[in-house]
Amino acid sequence: MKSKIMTMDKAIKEFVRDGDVVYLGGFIQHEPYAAIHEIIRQRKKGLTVSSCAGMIALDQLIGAGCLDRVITTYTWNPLPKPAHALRRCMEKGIPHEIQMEEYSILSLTLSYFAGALDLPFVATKTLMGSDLAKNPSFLGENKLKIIESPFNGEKVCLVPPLKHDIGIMQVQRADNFGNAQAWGVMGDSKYGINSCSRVIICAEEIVDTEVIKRDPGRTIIPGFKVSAVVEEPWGSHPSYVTGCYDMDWRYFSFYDKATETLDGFENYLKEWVYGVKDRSEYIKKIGKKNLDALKPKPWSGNPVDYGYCAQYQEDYVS
Amino acid sequence: MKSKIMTMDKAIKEFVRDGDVVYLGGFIQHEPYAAIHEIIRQRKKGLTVSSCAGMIALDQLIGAGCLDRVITTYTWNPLPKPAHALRRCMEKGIPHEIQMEEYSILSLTLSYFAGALDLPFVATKTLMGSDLAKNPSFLGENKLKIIESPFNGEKVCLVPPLKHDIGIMQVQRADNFGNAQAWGVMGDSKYGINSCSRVIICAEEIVDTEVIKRDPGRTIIPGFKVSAVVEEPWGSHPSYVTGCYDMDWRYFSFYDKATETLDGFENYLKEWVYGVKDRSEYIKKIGKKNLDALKPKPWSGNPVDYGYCAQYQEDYVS
Amino acid sequence: MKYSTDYSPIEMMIIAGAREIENGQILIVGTQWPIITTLFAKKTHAPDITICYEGGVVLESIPDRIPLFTGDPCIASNSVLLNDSLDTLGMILHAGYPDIAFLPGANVDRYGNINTTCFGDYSRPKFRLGGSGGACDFGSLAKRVITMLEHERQRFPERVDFITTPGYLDGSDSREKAGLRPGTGPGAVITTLGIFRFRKDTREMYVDTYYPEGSIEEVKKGFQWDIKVSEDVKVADPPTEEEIRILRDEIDPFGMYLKNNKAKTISTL
Amino acid sequence: MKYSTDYSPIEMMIIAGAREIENGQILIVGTQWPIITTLFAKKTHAPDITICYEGGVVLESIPDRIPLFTGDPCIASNSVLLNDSLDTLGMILHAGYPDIAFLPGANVDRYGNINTTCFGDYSRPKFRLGGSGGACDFGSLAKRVITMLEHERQRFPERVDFITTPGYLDGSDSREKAGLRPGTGPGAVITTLGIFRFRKDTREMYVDTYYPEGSIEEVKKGFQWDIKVSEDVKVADPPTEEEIRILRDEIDPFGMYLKNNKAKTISTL
Repeated sequence: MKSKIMTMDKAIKEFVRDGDVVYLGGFIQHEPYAAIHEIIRQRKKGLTVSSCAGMIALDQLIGAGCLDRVITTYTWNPLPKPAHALRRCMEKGIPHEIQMEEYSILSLTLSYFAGALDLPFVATKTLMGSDLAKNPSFLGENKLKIIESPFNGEKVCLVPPLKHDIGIMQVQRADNFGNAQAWGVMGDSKYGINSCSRVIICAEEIVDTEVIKRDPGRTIIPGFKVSAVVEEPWGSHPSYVTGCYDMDWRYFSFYDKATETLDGFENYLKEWVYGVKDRSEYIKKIGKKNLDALKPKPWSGNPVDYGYCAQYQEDYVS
Repeated sequence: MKSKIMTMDKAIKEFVRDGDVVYLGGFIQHEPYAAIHEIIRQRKKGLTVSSCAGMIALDQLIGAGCLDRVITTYTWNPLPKPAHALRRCMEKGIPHEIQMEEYSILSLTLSYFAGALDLPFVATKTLMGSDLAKNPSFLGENKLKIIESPFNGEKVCLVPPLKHDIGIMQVQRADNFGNAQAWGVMGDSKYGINSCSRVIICAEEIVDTEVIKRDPGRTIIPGFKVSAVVEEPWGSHPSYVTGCYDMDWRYFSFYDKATETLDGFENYLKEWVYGVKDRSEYIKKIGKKNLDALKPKPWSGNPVDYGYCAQYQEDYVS
Repeated sequence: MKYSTDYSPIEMMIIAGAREIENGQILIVGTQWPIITTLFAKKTHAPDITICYEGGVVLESIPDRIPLFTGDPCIASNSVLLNDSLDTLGMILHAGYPDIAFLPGANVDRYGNINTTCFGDYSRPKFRLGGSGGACDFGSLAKRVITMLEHERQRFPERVDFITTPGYLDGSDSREKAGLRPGTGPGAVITTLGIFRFRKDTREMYVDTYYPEGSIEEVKKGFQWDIKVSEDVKVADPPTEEEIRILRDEIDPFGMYLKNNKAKTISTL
Repeated sequence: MKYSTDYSPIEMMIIAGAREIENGQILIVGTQWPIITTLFAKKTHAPDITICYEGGVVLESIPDRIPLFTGDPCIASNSVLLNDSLDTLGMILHAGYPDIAFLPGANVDRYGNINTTCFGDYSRPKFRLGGSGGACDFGSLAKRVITMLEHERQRFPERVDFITTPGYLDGSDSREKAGLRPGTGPGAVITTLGIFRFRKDTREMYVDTYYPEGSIEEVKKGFQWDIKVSEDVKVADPPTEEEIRILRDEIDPFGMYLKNNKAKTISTL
């Protein structure tokens, strides 16, 4: 099998197209900030971005003008503070008007689940009664349906399968072929990333397939669904990757202050996105001392065993 | 918190009641044979047993007369040979007539999934057109519904949430409180075991909660849903538990021949179920040499890391 | 047991919230005040509660660093189950297990509806907030929702601008008519001024309890409508000295919640 | 390359099945003959195929012991993804990824419907078989279903007693009318006598290919209805000596499939 390893630059160029419906994986951890910055650098346009529960990824993509449409459940600077570029956009249409389709975490995760399995829809008891249900945006009639259950007549909410042209996610480790393993708080990520026609896996570490095969229960997406694998340590900074690095609270605090004004936001992009060539330059800019402070104390357990007998019992064979 | 550890005898006496709807966990591996034999020894009656894809568990429960109703996708001696007690029952009503509700693995797993989440139903494109869809048994009109999708008008099949009074499953390890970890081929088990009001976890090994917390991604059901924990090594024999013991093909072969006639089946129960007090006597009867032959060669991987920084970065705090 | 004479309204709110919890209960817990409140309860009178978070976390012990939000890295290595949102919002919350759902809120109205989406018009808001996250799921599905927020009058409009999280909607049986399950919905709103519950018939919020430092008049001024007061309105016991010590020194030693105010919720413009 | 002159009908069937596979394809694979067929293909001309099993298994390599069924313990330590049925039957099969679904079958009829449930009346069968397992899902959802079974006349009734696994039902567009997706359904039936495919219009099975040892007459006698024969009916190439050597010595060294017949499927009474 051919290796799918490539640079971030090439992966974004080849697989993210203007106008795509893009899924951003990660539930706080695993958000692909390195890929997001490359999307901004390549000035992608007209994207619809779907992200269940992230930090400032949507804020940056909105502020940079890459998006026309968003599907999400919230966008927030985790301090918690409002996300400034989102506010400017929603309150004042800066840099341009966007449409936002909002769900709750459970209903959106069920929609990704339906998308990943290509189920016609899933029925739930959440969401009804809220103004989220009453205010569809660009999905219109297809955001959800409230019907009477054919089983018992009760009102139920049907959520549709959400599918995506391209999905991007940071993981702890992957092999050359895209078999990707991730752990920690997983949120919606497994279903979201499996609902995409093309997938870019950004990995903290590229491992031999043998490592994958020694613990195949960790794999969240099989390699055959993956288009590109990018080795990108620290790719989720300033968010975190369990066991690799902690959340950089100071960076979020800095981002909050830096992007409060439109000028400030533009300057942030100039310095931290347009001003660096790639993730390794960004990381150099963060500096070793700051990175060292984010390294976790180890917390690991007993490996589990997948063994079996290599031969059949003799008198069964004979 | 109070420990839920008890003997199999006590767990079955206390938590499995005549007439219960019982879920049997395990997808070939993890089938709770020790618990099944105790159910037979305690001569439970009138059970409805739901089991997605097992080996001879249903065959034994049917032959022993514990069941009135079954929900399943197949019952087969894995050689593959027909299951003799099942055949006698379905073809000749021995020991008494039972009703069997049959699904496919995907549709039944989706029903367990809906049961575990208590979703009103899940829509799928499988099952339509088959005679499984056209021949409901005791679930009648509630086995499934074929409707036109409110989203696009296409025909879709709705499967209902299946829930159970009691679920029983063998796992690799659990703590005193029922936090249970399992790995390997999982099939329907995670959804099935989470769709039960009461749960008995049978564990190859009881571990300290610290072991669970060192790899919490392995947990398939949280302890608060569990009623009883039974330490029962070899509890899935003659089937297997990944990393603990391999499948005992010779025993299945023996069972196939031994139970071909009704007399043979009764003698099998007398010798291997009624004739032993508990699992440890059964295991003694299998014998050390035979058990040793089932011990797997080890196959384990790198432990994964869940670490984080114990303190906040200083200037974020200040 | 000695009552404290040196505590803040925030500390009183946290302790009042914790008192709603019985040992052994299953809780699903939102971000900010609910986190510190439930961990405090676990540290004191309710050590056997189970704490669930929306991203797929089941905690049975207290992390050695207090989480600032429910996706905080420190919860990963202290949980007994760690997987995805269908494990907690699905197989726990939608399945009906939690005894209480704890939520923060920007605005709460007369029928316990919560707004964390926007102030003003949804399509062109005056102030855009974060959105639902899992809050709408908590409010739609949980048997007993407890909302915790700082008590400022602008947070308590008669009707929220946007129902992010359904409470009793328009009161009476409007919640059930919308399709939400009977036996679910708001149980209490706990603020820095008091504890507010809901009438069984009209489902309207009323003053159940106020704090020893306050008065009924002060409490009533905290609402934009004429809130009713229970005939047997109660005055809460103050926190004990020991409770305040545990809260400050053991639960929040870095002062993330109580001193540095990293958890303060957005109210209005 | 030398053709073998010493091979069994079962070996010919396996090799004919393997020839349907192109390198790089995604396969979802049922128990018995499909297992050895797909592993043989992976060992020979199609090393980059991905093999998926119903219990939650994705294999990219050949286990060092041949699985006897898709839940065999030996697959756990050779897979690249190992989880549950929603991972494979759901996120792979229902999602439409497999190029081919390989199934065994007890009975197959004129329109490719498969019976693995019972002979005779469903409510009181003459012979009760195992049931669907995942077979109904394969048949309902896969783009191209290939069924493999030993060719005995009693296995090929004009109409099966019970449709466990839908083929083209009553032919023409009856499959789509039942709600199954367009572009899915039986692609071929491969037996110990030949390869049978389906007409695009009537969806009826016809004789596409027979094996060098056989004849059209013999093949036609293997069906309980008057099966049509393609105008350009083909004769398969025999296996090569190298293919037979690999199949026997490398794929099935313990003889589980080829000698001990542990995989033989039930046909009838």
